[in-house]
Amino acid sequence: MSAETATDFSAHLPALAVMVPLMTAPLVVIFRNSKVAFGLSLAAAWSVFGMILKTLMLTLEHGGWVYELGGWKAPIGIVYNVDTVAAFVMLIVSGIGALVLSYAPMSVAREIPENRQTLFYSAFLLAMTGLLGMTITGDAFNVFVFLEISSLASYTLVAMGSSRNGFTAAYRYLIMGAIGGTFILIGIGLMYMMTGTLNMADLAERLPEVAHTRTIMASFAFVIVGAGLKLALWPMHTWLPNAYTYAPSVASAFISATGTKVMVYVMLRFVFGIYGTEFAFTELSLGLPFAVLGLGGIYAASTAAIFQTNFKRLLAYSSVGQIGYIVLGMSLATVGGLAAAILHLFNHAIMKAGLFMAAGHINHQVGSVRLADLEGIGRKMPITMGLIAIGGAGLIGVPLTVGFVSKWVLISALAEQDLWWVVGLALASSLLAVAYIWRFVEVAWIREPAPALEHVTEVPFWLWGPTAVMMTLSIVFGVWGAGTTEVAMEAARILLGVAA
Amino acid sequence: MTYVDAFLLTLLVITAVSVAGMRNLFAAAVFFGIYSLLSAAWMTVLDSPDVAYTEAAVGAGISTVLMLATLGLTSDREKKDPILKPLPLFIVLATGMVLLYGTLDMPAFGDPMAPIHQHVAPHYLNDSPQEIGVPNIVTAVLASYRGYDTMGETTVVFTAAVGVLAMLIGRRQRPSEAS
Amino acid sequence: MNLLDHFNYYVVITLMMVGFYIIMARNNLVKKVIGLNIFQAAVILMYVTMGRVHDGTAPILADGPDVVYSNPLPQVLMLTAIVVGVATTALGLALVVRIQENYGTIEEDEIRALEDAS
Amino acid sequence: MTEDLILRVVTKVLTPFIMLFAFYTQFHGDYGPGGGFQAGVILAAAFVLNALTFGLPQVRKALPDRIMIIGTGLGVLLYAGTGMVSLFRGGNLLEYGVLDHHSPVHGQHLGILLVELGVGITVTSVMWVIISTFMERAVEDAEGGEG
Repeated sequence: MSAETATDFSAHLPALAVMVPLMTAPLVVIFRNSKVAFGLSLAAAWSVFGMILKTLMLTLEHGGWVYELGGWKAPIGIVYNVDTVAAFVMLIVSGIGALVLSYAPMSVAREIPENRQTLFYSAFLLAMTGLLGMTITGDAFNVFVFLEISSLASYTLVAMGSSRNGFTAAYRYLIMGAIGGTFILIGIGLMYMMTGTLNMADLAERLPEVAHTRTIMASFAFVIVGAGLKLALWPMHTWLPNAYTYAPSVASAFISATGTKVMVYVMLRFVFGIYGTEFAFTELSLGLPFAVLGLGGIYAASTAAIFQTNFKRLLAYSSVGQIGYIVLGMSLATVGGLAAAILHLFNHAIMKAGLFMAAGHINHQVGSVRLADLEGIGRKMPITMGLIAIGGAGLIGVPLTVGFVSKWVLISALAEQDLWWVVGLALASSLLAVAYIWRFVEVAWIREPAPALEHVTEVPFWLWGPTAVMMTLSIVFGVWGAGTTEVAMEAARILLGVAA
Repeated sequence: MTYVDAFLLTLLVITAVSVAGMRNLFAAAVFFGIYSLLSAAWMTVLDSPDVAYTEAAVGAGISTVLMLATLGLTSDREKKDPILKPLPLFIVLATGMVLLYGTLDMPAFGDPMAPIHQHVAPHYLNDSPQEIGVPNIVTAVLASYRGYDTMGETTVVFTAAVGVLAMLIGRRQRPSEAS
Repeated sequence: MNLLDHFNYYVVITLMMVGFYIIMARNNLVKKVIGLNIFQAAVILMYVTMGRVHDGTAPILADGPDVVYSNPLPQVLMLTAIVVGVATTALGLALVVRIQENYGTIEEDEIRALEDAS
Repeated sequence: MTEDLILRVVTKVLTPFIMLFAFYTQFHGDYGPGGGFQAGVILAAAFVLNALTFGLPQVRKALPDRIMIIGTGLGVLLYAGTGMVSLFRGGNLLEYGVLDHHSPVHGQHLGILLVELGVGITVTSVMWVIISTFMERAVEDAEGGEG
């Protein structure tokens, strides 16, 4: 494709969106000044967001396209598979990244030593590069490469929290992540062995011929387990709670909102885009195990969240539970179910990023997020508490929040399949969310302020502003949920390969 | 299957298993270096000089040096605990079973009719002289056909530097100060 | 079916499982990293093994006619995988150093005990 | 650091050859096994050998930390920059063919040379930075023990 005209040039946008953070990361390290680092990162993140917004609009208008890296046709070279699903997930990553970065400087200044701040921004950008790269790529092995970029950057980010438990959390995350990555590598290798190609579209074409072989079934098992480890699919989630708890606030907000989400997307791509619905859900009847794991995750993790004594840990367990809803939607393998899963990727990302950012406010003012240290904090930090209330309502699924929209779509998809007992279980699980949110509300509002909190004040605007934007979005997309639902439906149709 | 193959493979398994059993971590790290060199030797036998070269430089070189350096900073003895643990053993055996199950339909070793030798790869072997003109096809694929992957790989290396610096830059903390 | 057809794969699987077992079962953090390296090296061997052709030679173009070349693609992929492996190792070991400095031990069970105590 | 005369002499003699071999690996990668990655590792090994024999501060005089840290990023930028230049010359990202409008094959050669150089720079600097950071900790450890 030539770059003669402006419209043609927009075909390069996805490539630029990956290259901008990739090139800014080394620049940040070279300049070695935390203010310059912040400025460059922020500019990079927002420009990437703009490019991806444009890409999403183009894919909605004209459908997707294939971008050939190095000018080599698939399956000889690596290509990008630009479509609505990928653009939508990239929009989540870049949007959350940009907003979280806007909030970063004060939080980073408080939590990260001066001599490591540029490294922090660099690792943040690298994590973003990896997530964007593995979303957009149309090559199975390339997924692994960018997965490792984002993983290594995430381990680094987690270890940068000021507590010593951060190091063990990062180490366990690294070991589990490396096992997950290696499993995916084995799965891709077995697939490649039977088909001779790494390109996803080409794989999808050539796999049905060999789908009955035991080698392909083994490869499927490895890809699913590997991706499951990385996306913290219950009961393979053990690395997640500590990693999110001890990471610096900015990193918690970004990783929790995007890291596991992109892995879910990768799993969707492999299951629906490569192996195909027929193979995964008819031949191997994956629906039931996924539904069981999803529901198990919702109940086990939400229950665990109730008993946490640390606010960030509570949110982390809630994340594992919310991933359960996504997996439950996925297990249906219908347009409605997949749309619910994709929609919840987006909606949960907004809510969780906002909540972790709000937890960052508390950490900024109090220096701790343990519930025991936060008694009566509600009266001291009213704005933060209001924002947390909005996020909490979203997690429960109160109407007018994004959480309600995704639950609504999920429940209607379940009802479509006449799975009424699952509908009941999914609805009942909201009570658990009520319980863990109530736990925080009770500590923050009902109890008398602890003497230690006497001089605590609300955070400055530069911290609560971006969080407020995030929470406003969660209401905007909750009230006007039709738009995001339509995009998610379109994305689900593309993944399942059915016409509108 | 020649005697060289059989000899190398046997040695590989022996070194790997002895690493598992060793209590002395210095010895384990050095044995890992040997393991890495042996796999490099076998890669050469399998016609992959580039991979062998890299594995020898990285596995037996950098990785082993880093392990030894870490042991110098920590401790070189592993605490005694039971070698056989039921749950990990079960998980590992289950994983191994899935892999063995996978081998049942694999193309035979070295079969030129295997799918990977019939699709995509012939293009590299036949057309790269005209398209790229570099005799070492591994370099041609690495830097051009799959140059994007290699850019990602370079970024991974850079990420490792960022990570290690982020963790180890500046003066060390004493255990007494930290706890 | 000829057992020798897949003999190499059996060896590779054995190596993978030894490495995987070390990661899962050992308490020592450095030992886990060594196990991870054994595991990954075995996966690399799996790829390289599948790229081999009978009577082939390394994919560096020679002048002779009728030369059979081994498959270059798995080799390229594995160069990347080796690099990823060493990057992970470096990061993991840096973490181990910091854990030793903060906890005074690199045994998983002792660290857990210290974490529970704090 | 060692006082052993034999080690010091051998290191001095070997260093240029190791470095030469690294450059050979770097620039001969088109024709034989090797390339930027392997060359970077070998070059870094030469530095590490010197650091072990003559002490870390001695090597740091020749290779200041600042320069090496810039190197880690510079290689990535060179690689990505080559890709971007192709993009702005009318090709796709990393399409080296357009680097020379008259002869795509020549463009490919140029592109491969540049990106391999980028890989070499990054790998050399990163390996040195990582290992020297570990070594520095060990040195501090020894000093801490004495003081």
